Amino acid sequence: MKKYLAYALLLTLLLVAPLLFYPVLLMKVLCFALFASAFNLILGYGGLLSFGHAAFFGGAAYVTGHAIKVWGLPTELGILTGTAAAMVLGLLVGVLAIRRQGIYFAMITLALAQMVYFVFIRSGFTGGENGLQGIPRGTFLGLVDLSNDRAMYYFVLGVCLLGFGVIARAVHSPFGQVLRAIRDNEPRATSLGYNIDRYKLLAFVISATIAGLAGATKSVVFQLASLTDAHWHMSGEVVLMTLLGGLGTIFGPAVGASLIVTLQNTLSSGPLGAWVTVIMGLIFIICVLAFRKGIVGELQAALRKSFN
Amino acid sequence: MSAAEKYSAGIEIGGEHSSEKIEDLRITDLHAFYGESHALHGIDMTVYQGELVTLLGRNGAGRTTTLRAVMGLIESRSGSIMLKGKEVIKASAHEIARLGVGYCPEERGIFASLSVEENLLLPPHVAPGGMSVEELYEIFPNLAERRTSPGMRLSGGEQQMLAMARILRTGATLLLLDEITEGLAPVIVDKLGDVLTMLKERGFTIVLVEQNFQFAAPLADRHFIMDHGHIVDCVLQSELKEKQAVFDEYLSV
Amino acid sequence: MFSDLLGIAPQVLFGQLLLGLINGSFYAVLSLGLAVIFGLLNIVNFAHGALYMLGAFAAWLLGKYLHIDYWGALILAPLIVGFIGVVLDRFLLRRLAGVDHLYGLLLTFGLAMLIEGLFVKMFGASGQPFAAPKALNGGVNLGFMFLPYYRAWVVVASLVVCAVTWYVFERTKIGAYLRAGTENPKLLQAFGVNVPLLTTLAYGYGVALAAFAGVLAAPITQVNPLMGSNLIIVVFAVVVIGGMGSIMGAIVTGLSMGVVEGLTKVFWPEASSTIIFIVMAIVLVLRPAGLFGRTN
Amino acid sequence: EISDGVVKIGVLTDMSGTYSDVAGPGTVTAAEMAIEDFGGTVAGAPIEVVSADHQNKADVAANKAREWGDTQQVDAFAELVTTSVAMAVFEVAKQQNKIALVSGAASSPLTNDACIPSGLHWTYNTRALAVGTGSAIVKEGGDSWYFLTADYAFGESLQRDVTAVVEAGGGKVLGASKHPFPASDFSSFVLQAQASGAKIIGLANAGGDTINAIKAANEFGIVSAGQKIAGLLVFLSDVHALGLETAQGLLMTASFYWDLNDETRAWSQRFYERTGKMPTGVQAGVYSSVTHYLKAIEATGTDDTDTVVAKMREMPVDDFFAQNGVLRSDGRMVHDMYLAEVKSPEESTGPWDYLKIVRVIPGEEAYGPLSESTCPTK
Amino acid sequence: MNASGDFILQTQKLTKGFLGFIAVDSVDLNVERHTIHALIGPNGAGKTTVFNLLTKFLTPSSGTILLDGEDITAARPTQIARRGVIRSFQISAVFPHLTVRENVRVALQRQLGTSFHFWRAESSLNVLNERAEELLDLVGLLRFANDEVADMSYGRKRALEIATTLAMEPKLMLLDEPTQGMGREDVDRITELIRRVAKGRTILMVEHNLGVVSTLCDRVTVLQRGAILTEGAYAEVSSDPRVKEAYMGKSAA
Ligand SMILES: Nc1ncnc2c1ncn2[C@@H]1O[C@H](COP(=O)(O)OP(=O)(O)OP(=O)(O)O)[C@@H](O)[C@H]1O
Ligand SMILES: Nc1ncnc2c1ncn2[C@@H]1O[C@H](COP(=O)(O)OP(=O)(O)OP(=O)(O)O)[C@@H](O)[C@H]1O
Ligand SMILES: CC(C)C[C@H](N)C(=O)O
Ligand SMILES: [Mg+2]
Ligand SMILES: [Mg+2]
Repeated sequence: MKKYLAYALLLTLLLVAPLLFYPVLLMKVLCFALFASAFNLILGYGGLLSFGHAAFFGGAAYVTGHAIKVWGLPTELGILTGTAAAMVLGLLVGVLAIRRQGIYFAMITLALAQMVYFVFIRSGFTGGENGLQGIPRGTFLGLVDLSNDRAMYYFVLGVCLLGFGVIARAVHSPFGQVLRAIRDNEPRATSLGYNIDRYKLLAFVISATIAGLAGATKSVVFQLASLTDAHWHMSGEVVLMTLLGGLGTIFGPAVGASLIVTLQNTLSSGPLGAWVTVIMGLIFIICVLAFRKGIVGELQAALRKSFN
Repeated sequence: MSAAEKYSAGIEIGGEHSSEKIEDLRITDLHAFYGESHALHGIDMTVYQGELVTLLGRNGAGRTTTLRAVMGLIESRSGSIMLKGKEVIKASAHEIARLGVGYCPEERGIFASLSVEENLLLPPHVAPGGMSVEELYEIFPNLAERRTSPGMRLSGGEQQMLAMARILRTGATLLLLDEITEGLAPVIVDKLGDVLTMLKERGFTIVLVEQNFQFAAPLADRHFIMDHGHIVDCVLQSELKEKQAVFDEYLSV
Repeated sequence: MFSDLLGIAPQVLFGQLLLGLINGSFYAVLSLGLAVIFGLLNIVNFAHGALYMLGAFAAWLLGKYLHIDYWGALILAPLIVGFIGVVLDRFLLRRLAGVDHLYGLLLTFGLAMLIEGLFVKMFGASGQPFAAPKALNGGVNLGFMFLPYYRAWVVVASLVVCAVTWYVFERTKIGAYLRAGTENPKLLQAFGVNVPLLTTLAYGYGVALAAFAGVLAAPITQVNPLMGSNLIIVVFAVVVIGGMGSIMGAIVTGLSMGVVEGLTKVFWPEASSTIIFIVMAIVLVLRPAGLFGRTN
Repeated sequence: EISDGVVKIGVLTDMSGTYSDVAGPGTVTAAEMAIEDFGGTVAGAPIEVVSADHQNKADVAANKAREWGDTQQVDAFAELVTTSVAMAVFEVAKQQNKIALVSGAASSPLTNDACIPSGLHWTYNTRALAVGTGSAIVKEGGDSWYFLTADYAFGESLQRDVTAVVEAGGGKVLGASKHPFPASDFSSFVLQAQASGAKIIGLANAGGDTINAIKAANEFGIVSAGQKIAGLLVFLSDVHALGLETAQGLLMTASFYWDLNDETRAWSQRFYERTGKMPTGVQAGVYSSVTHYLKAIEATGTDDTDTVVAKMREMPVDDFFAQNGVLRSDGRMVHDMYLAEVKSPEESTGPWDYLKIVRVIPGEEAYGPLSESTCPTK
Repeated sequence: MNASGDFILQTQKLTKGFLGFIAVDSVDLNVERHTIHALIGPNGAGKTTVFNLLTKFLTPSSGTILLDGEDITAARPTQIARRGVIRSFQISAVFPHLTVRENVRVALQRQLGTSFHFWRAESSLNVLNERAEELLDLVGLLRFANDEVADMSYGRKRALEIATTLAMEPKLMLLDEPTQGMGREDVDRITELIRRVAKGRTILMVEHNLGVVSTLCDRVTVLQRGAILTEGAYAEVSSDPRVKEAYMGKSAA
């Protein structure tokens, strides 16, 4: 009962938020929260550190931008196309990367993502260094004009809630159960007859797809897809968001994403602008050294303690 | 005064007077922790030079933990550990080893990527007078046969032999042995018994953690009985019969 | 001739091959440093690129403020950066003992951000010019190309450093300690080996190698706060191709990937920035443990 | 009347990257000077500057501009070095109906295919550079070219415009290598250029890239082997970084030089006192564009974009930067350009005395007639 | 003995060589249905290797493996598992961060065929709870069903592992040294457990604890240097002088 009340409160907050804050910033937060949650699915629940998730985020952004701007697809279809592209890319990268575990997995995903990045620089449809600019926001189902920031916000909120829903469900599903078992003890899972590579691959593909959904949505919000979205710095940022918020917690990544995005935004217009990277680096180090459970993780631990 | 305290104070050891004996290892009020969980609750024990003592107890009683704590492998420990007259409670593992201590871990710890011979040669000499590789191969012919195999290819029992052989080369004279008969064929267990007897004759000091009481019983001078992180009793070789009740209670032998 | 047959001017072919070899020298020295560090700390040192940059900056700063020339810097900069590595290991990396290795990657990633951010803040993102030493100015005309002496020196110096490192790590007991330490540092220490010291020195040495490469690179690429950040990913790919298993693997793969890249610039220029990643993908399919890696 | 009671100018520039010497913090100073010289208020409202580093990234720039427009009441975006940035900000300016005063970005499409009604291109463009440096070199006999081109809109634009000039002059282009932006090691590109056998190696890049390319060419003995390097966009700051020893004899097209006349010397001296460097054309251009913008507001008494832009077009641009400059309906500010040659160390009489003007290129010639512009809204 | 009996598993000339070294040498193993069959032998005799061959963790150099008379020599490990041949590991194999019930449920879950369904609620697995609890009851763990496994004792983890293995409805269970590292109490408990679960199943086990072998096993095969030395009931085998010499040593008495 209490839980539902909390959810209702959260939803209300999300609904009134654009009246209180700058909607574009809120949309950015939402997109990154979704991105980080998708990433958390593979690291927090699958135990695999992907250092190449920007490829899916950025890749979907490009494809969506291209689909809407050049092919003239309606916004929803454009986003779907971009998401599907991320899914395919996730499958390709995943098939290669799941051959190795741990640190190797991280390095391989990083390297493959970098390769994708170079392909993006080279291929004409991305606009190379210029990026893909002036993507029209279009309308929702041909009815609601999305060039209005508020309208766009509710659209993004809808998309993101959908994405969160898929992730939350996947975590608590028969599939999620096997995934956790695999993370705990791979050889044992194999001996129980599970083809662990397929489960990891599916988790990876779901994660990539939703990361793609986030990137696609972001490209529509900002009407722009650029190399920044696909750069490995972006992959690092999403790791940071997830780590800061709390690995393997449902809400952690979203919390981490909100903090980082807000932080970047506040800093970049103040005198500390040039220090953004330094500060993020510091947060990273502090998280790893002293704060490995992340904000939500530590809170949960503290709560559990006070109940016992 | 508990039995443990009494024995650790070295008051009576089989009738001999304590002052004639050199203390190789003296543990007082040793506490050890794994993170938040308290594994050893104030251990007191003393082992004299040339003695073979066992640590007996149920699974999880804290025997391995005691050895690891002596070896400096448990970060959070308190109390006092005197090794050959030196306080080592704050020392790190390599400093402790350099005092002439050899450790054979429970999980064997064979280096998978090194060959049998490399594994044998790996531990540095910590004191003069270790056995030669040839001597060791004589004791453990299985190892001689597989000398170029990488550690990870060895059978369970071969790994156990290698783990034991490895520390005999280094010149260590105080041996901490954790479940060395584990997974060995009965013939080899017999052989190990002979080896321990031989080591004792040569003046080694040995702390033996064992499940296999039949194996340990005839070899040991004293048995420390552990339960829940305490030493609950100390039984002399000569008292084995009288103290049967203790074994029944804590070991269900 | 061979090259004429393919319709490529020998000038282009050999020129790019040589440049590839030079790049390969950097890959080799950097992946070697990564291999050494990985060997003992089980950490993928993401800060390697930043420390490479630090090496170049140390040389530049030494020249600018202390008027120490290139040769002095070539010795001093690796020492200084190696010392920084020792400090980093003592105060930061050491605290990660016993937690998942991934955290080592993340910590060094944060370190890289921090260091690079600081240097961008202090020196801007554009490069600082750094002159090659006078003695190595000019070059020799090899007929098919003009080889600047400095570039030749880079190859020679890298090869020497690689060879020495290989000898120390594979032909002395340190090598066995290194491998044993990778598997079970605690136990190795219980045998009387001062593992903490060994780890710290290994990190310091690996980092010093990066700094050495940085000084070598300074006259070629200029001294730029971001000079290491993209390079490091290529080096990661090199490491995956070679497999983390061996010192020799790091050296051979590094050099050959440089050459492969050079050849690609001749025959398929569009792919030259991705070729190493493509090779990596192929190797992963055929030999997941890498060319020199041990399968377990 | 003035919206929100304040006129706010947002300077978006590269504060620490490849173009930070060409544009960067100096352009913020220039904008501030313009405001001070204007008296700090316009049409009764205070004038403010905000600035941000866009790191040469289009997305960073677009986001910043959008946020400025939405939440900070910024009325005009200024400087906008790097073409991709300018284009991204154009999108935002078009949507929000704000003014974009481009100084640093050089690509000619900004007033052609990519133009917007309120996008004003002030300092120079790649066509002017081609007409200046390009044709001068062709005339000297440089009739076969190989380009090293920065792989983004500006590089393409410059290569395209110079190619047109070369071909019109009877020369031919043998090939081009695109290099990443920014790049540090040019050796492999230089070797390709060398192998092409072209007489002229044209550097269709700028700032740090140009400097690095010139150095690599020297290292590999390109010039001593008989090929020539043509820097197609060289700034005073680049000459300063290269040193006269290396740079002497380079031909370059400048939109501005501090040592042209008393007025330029006076302004540049003031700029020098504040920054320790003599201004580049981009920096001077920012001053000029901001001043002209303020004048138009003063004249119309409003900061309404359409009204102000109309007024800016109506008034001639007349200051130390440009005499009788004309702001065309495609957004191009047409003014005279200068073909200059870098002095030898002997010729130079003191610090920052680097250039001698070879020829004044009339604005019409440099920028071509309006009829050639492909801007749809011209 | 019943040579023409009903064999669930047979090997014919099963051989495995490693670089010129023959670890398993033409082994003809016949395991009768519904029996407990022990594989014993000195260390390095090839027992674990035989297990690895049977479960295809290793590929035989030559020879055939028949399951229910069918040739499975070429099958992959997962296929073998799905045909009901399940192996337990020497180190305890559990999912430490799942609850006891979930551990068993993961094994049962595969039958539902929904394991890839990431859109289905977890509660859809509750239909398996009853069966899971039955199995837990069988091994005496029912009261711990909701506990996280990480904090359980070694012996209980082994019991849980067996419950999980049973969930796979194995026809044939391969146990490699199931009592290794256990205290006396746990050994007795596991022995009892094995006896209980063996009903209606076949078990092939490797064990060095001769006490366990003698009380539990219907038939014993002795392996030496990769080849079968002898085979028969425990009493028969243990009185064979060759077995005494090669394996049992003094304890054969
Ligand atoms: N790494 C660890 N982390 C947390 N707790 C531990 C760890 N190792 C052991 N323990 C706990 O410490 C206690 C003592 O364990 P120890 O390994 O010393 O027992 P033991 O007497 O050697 O038993 P065994 O026969 O199982 O080897 C046990 O309760 C055990 O659960
Ligand atoms: N992959 C391998 N490569 C080379 N040799 C191997 C390999 N696996 C096992 N061996 C060797 O084969 C022999 C048989 O090993 P196996 O593990 O089957 O013995 P075991 O009978 O299980 O012995 P134990 O009772 O000691 O566990 C051993 O000598 C071992 O060293
Ligand atoms: C500073 C400049 C050279 C920038 C370049 N003109 C561009 O448009 O991108
Ligand atoms: Mg133990
Ligand atoms: Mg075995």
